[in-house]
Amino acid sequence: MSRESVTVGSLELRNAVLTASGTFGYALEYDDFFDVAELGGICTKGLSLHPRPGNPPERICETAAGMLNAIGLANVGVEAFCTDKLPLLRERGVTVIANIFASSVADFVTITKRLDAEAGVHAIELNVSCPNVAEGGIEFGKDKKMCAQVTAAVKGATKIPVWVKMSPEAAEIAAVGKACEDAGADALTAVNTIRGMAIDSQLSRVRLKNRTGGLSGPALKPIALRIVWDLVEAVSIPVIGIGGISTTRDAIEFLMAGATAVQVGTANFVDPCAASKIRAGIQEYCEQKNVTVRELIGSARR
Amino acid sequence: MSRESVTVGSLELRNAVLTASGTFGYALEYDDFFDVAELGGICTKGLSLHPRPGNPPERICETAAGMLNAIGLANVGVEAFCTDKLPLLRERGVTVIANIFASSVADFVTITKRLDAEAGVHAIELNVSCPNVAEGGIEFGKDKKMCAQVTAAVKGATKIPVWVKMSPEAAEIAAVGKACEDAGADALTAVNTIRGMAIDSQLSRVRLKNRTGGLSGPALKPIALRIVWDLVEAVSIPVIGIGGISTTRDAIEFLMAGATAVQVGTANFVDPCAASKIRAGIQEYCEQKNVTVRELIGSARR
Amino acid sequence: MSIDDLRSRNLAPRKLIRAPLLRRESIGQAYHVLTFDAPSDCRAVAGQFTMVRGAEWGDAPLLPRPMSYLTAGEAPSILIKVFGEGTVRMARAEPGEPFELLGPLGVPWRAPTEGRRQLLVGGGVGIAPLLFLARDLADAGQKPVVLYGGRGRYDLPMRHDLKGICELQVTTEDGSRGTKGRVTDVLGELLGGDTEVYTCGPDRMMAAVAKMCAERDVPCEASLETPMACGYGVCLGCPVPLTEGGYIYACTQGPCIDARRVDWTGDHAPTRVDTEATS
Amino acid sequence: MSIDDLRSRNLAPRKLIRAPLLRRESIGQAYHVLTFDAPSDCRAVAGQFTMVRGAEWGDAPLLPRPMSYLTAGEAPSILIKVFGEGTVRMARAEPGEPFELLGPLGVPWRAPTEGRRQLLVGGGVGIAPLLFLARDLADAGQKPVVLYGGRGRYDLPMRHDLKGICELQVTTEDGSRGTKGRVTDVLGELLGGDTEVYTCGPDRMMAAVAKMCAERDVPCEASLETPMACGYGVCLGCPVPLTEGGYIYACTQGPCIDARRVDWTGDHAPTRVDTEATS
Ligand SMILES: Cc1cc2nc3c(=O)[nH]c(=O)nc-3n(C[C@H](O)[C@H](O)[C@H](O)COP(=O)(O)OP(=O)(O)OC[C@H]3O[C@@H](n4cnc5c(N)ncnc54)[C@H](O)[C@@H]3O)c2cc1C
Ligand SMILES: Cc1cc2nc3c(=O)[nH]c(=O)nc-3n(C[C@H](O)[C@H](O)[C@H](O)COP(=O)(O)OP(=O)(O)OC[C@H]3O[C@@H](n4cnc5c(N)ncnc54)[C@H](O)[C@@H]3O)c2cc1C
Ligand SMILES: Cc1cc2nc3c(=O)[nH]c(=O)nc-3n(C[C@H](O)[C@H](O)[C@H](O)COP(=O)(O)O)c2cc1C
Ligand SMILES: Cc1cc2nc3c(=O)[nH]c(=O)nc-3n(C[C@H](O)[C@H](O)[C@H](O)COP(=O)(O)O)c2cc1C
Ligand code: FES
Ligand code: FES
Repeated sequence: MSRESVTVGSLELRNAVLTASGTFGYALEYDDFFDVAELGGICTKGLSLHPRPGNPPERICETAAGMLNAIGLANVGVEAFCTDKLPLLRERGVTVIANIFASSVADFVTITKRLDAEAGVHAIELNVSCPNVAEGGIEFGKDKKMCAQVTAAVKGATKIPVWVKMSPEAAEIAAVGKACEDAGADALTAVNTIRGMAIDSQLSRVRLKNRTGGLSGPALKPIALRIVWDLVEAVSIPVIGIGGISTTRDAIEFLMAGATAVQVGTANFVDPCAASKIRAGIQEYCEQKNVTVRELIGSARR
Repeated sequence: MSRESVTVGSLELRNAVLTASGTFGYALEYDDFFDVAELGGICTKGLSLHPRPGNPPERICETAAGMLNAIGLANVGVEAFCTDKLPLLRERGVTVIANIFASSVADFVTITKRLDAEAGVHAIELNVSCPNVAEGGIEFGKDKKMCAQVTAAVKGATKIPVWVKMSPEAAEIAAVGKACEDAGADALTAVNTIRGMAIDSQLSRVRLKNRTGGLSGPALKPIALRIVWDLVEAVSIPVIGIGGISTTRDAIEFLMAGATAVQVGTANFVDPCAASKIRAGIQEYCEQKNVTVRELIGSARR
Repeated sequence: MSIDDLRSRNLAPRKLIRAPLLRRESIGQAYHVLTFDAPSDCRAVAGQFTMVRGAEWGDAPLLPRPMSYLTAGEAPSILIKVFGEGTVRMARAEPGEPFELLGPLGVPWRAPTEGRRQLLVGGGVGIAPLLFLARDLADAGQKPVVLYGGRGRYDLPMRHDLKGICELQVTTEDGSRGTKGRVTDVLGELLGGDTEVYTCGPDRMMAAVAKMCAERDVPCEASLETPMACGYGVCLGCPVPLTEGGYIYACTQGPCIDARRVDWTGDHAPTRVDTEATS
Repeated sequence: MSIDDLRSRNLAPRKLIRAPLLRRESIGQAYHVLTFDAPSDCRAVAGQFTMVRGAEWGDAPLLPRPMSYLTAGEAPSILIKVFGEGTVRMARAEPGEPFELLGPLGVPWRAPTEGRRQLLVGGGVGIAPLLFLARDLADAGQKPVVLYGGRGRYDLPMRHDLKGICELQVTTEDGSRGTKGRVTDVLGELLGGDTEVYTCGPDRMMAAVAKMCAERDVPCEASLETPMACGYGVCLGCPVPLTEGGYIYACTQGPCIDARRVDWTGDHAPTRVDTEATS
């Protein structure tokens, strides 16, 4: 095992740095920037059973050290993903985590089965926590029974490892995490965005067409870090940390809190090479300190 | 009624700008800066039945566009407040909102009765949502039954208007707000801080002694604004907006979202005169646009 | 250079460069030209844009700001109008301050058609990609017509740079320069059968221009303005509604697009209340 | 000025002033003296501090940084050591950049005692309030002893300013200046029965100095360093544990305090890993 590699359940990742769903497209947009196969993995934009156009504009707006988005899960649909995107990713040796979304357990299972038929999907990440769609979305994520039900159903439909993405809005997030673990989840990813809103005081109107949007970016980091810590306490499956990671230091903080890997999200918008730089930064840090990434994991808990 | 005044239940406030509990001491610390009687009101540091020394250091740390605090409700206790602080505030004509905290319904009632015996307490704000103490605190705030129970008990013990301060961590915050309204609350204040944590990657250790602390400041603003909007939707009593208000614009956004008044918190640390400047800023804005503050309230909803 | 050369250019790969500010020229209070000292030749084409951010901004403001190239080359430049926090910081930057520029991004202006007369219709800061195009056309031996409108004389930055290279016609709402009125009051006379229009400016202006062109069957290319987070196609934050239904993403399928395809009744760019211009 | 004058000074009211940076002097890579152009006389007393923030920092970094006054008057100054984001920004600031300074804050150094010999023990950047005190003492006709320690020669900013006004003794851990070792290796010899000690520097240094003084029954005044949010007593973020139990708040009941009262075993200031000093 290399100094950089980490293990998420049965899946060994080249390194601990992944990119977060919805902030990295389908990873095919990066040819000009860097070879995305160098990353620990990439999470696709959330895939639904059928293509979705997404919400009407405005979909995004900036807030203090963060942003709100209400994309509404615009995506090409699982079929187009499997035929148009996945073969290219496979060819390039990219570690692909398919982030999926549905408004019923049955649809979650159908999408899963479609992905299961393909080679090159290394894990499936269940987005049970998107705050930006009318049906489904966050409702699953706040309720531990529903979360467990989706997890169990998806697990039953595939041999691909299943990660469940936690909503920071669940009041008893540790209990939700535990329920997912019990239902067979291979890992938890935390966190998705928290709903916020913005008002344009000059026009006296709400900024986003969807009214609310999910808060991401550095503003979210302290909350995400707390939730990751609590989940690591509560479950024995790996937890993958997300939320405002922009620098090597941020990533190391999540690892020290007990995350097995991290996902870089909004930072990709500021610098398309952010994840690559963070990966290199962690490597350099580990060389300087003569530790492995695995040794960093949870070191602030000891 | 002046252009600036607003009405919170039976209480008419000079203007819509108050200061948030725990960020303004007992308002006697401002003699060098400005006359705090000019404000709509001041919320005291959270008062408990007995004095509390608070948590061991470190209690605070900075985060992106925000800060974490785990003060642990250090305060002089309700008795010392009534004998040492309140008379001075009364003399100066300050509108005083006593923020109170207890770990049992009985103690909430005892504190309330003590305050009820004094002149010059214009409202009591129930802190059922402090994330930084082991007992009580946020547990009340997340549970609508417990919130309602505390509210009803306190209402039964005083004629002073009772405001209930909402926790942003409640999963069904609108339901909690409604329960408080039904239990007799005169107003809701929203929001308190959300729990976060920070890690020092150089020392590989948690920054705050209490591990977690409450996130406040501009980072919190979009979440607070969304919650205020949702509460205004859910209840017919006034909602007072708090969370990251640093500028006149921020305050106006909360008013436009439907808040009847606002509280300035962390911004006081950046500038002791922040609340006074915001008050003046709103006045100027209203003069320029030839509107009253009351007309601003909820204008983004229309 | 000829029009054929303009038509056959390849788009350069996108890259994030770190470049110190080389010069800042203030034009009135609200407008500034920022010129950067690029580490290598920037091969942007007229109509493309760059995502600009001060390398020392820290966590707030967080996102880079989309800005059209005013010029490319070793010292690429942008023309900014001061609105909010990001442009306020840009307007205060001193030479030497490091910036990050991601680019060149987006679909440039459709190449001009041999034999047609190019009519460039701009409003305020929207002149940036049009001036770039006008220079290209002048280099290719054309003399485009530029119709340039603003609220007043202070809302017409770069108009002196336009003088030599085009037939310039100016309108101001307050009549302080050129014809009193809006560009659309003058546009009708200029829209001959052999014209093709390029427009950039406030949304409502572009919508009106697009409508007049469509009525007269004159080709019209518009440069879209929407909020953007990434600028390179991954956030899906920049949809623009189409008349044919659905959206295009302004950063990768725009910003330059056939104006007839755009559903101008759909909200995409936030209406901006102009607080800081003119003086 | 006499010692009596030093004893009888009233503290000035606290005020938030906006002051442009007048001068910035870099000392090595890690230290800078920032001098501000105050709108009126700053009547800070040695040992007091100010909360400093760039007026154009925006939302991040959010909080002002506590800094001891190095000098007061019309051009008050501070000595900073670069650690994190706030001090990095201060170290980059150019003259003219506006700052906000809240002050004067806190309890100053206890007034010196007539007939005692003042011994000032400082480490690194902790020299700022001690240099201020040494100047006052020199003005009052005293010649204090200053014991100044650092890791190496580059960790002793302002030592040249001390030379004329005190008996200066220097220690460095690497032996590059003065006695090789720490201040505590030398302190013993200097602690006579008529001494009184003032100390400011890293926590561990102050703890060791306080202990040696307590053992010899020498009065010792320390200037505390803790994170602060407000600096004026309302956030309750700056508690320092006392030997007698409970806390004092460093911003209003400190930073200067009788070292015997402090429970030096209790964590209050974050241990700081020094990454950027020396060179
Ligand atoms: C392709 C393209 C080219 C552009 N070219 C130029 C140019 O050459 N010169 C120029 O001055 N401006 C140009 N703009 C507009 C410019 O991007 C905005 O004025 C700028 O982002 C406002 O930032 P701010 O920080 O000043 O304002 P703020 O209001 O503080 O911005 C807050 C956020 O909203 C976004 N935003 C708000 N309004 C707009 C808008 N109308 N368009 C895009 N984003 C917005 C910002 O990018 C930022 O993320 C262009 C926009 C696009 C999409
Ligand atoms: C009364 C007093 C006087 C001081 N005088 C000086 C001085 O003259 N020169 C000087 O260089 N430094 C002085 N300091 C320390 C100085 O305040 C910190 O070095 C500075 O706040 C670090 O900010 P930063 O942004 O560089 O670091 P960061 O680590 O980015 O700071 C993040 C946050 O932590 C706080 N913080 C972190 N470490 C400390 C610390 N050790 N002390 C206080 N706050 C901390 C900061 O204030 C800020 O809120 C003094 C501190 C106090 C309390
Ligand atoms: C524009 C945008 C789109 C997103 N889309 C998705 C999505 O499709 N599926 C999902 O699970 N999370 C989605 N997210 C959430 C991110 O994956 C991530 O959990 C969140 O942004 C927090 O991380 P960050 O602060 O690093 O951005 C999206 C976030 C953003 C900003
Ligand atoms: C240092 C600190 C102490 C606080 N103490 C209290 C408290 O005692 N009682 C309470 O109800 N809220 C307390 N709060 C929460 C604030 O009143 C306010 O709800 C929160 O900080 C969000 O507002 P802001 O972002 O404007 O600071 C405290 C906040 C801070 C930062
Ligand atoms: S701006 Fe991100 S997709 Fe267009
Ligand atoms: S720093 Fe706020 S009370 Fe001391």
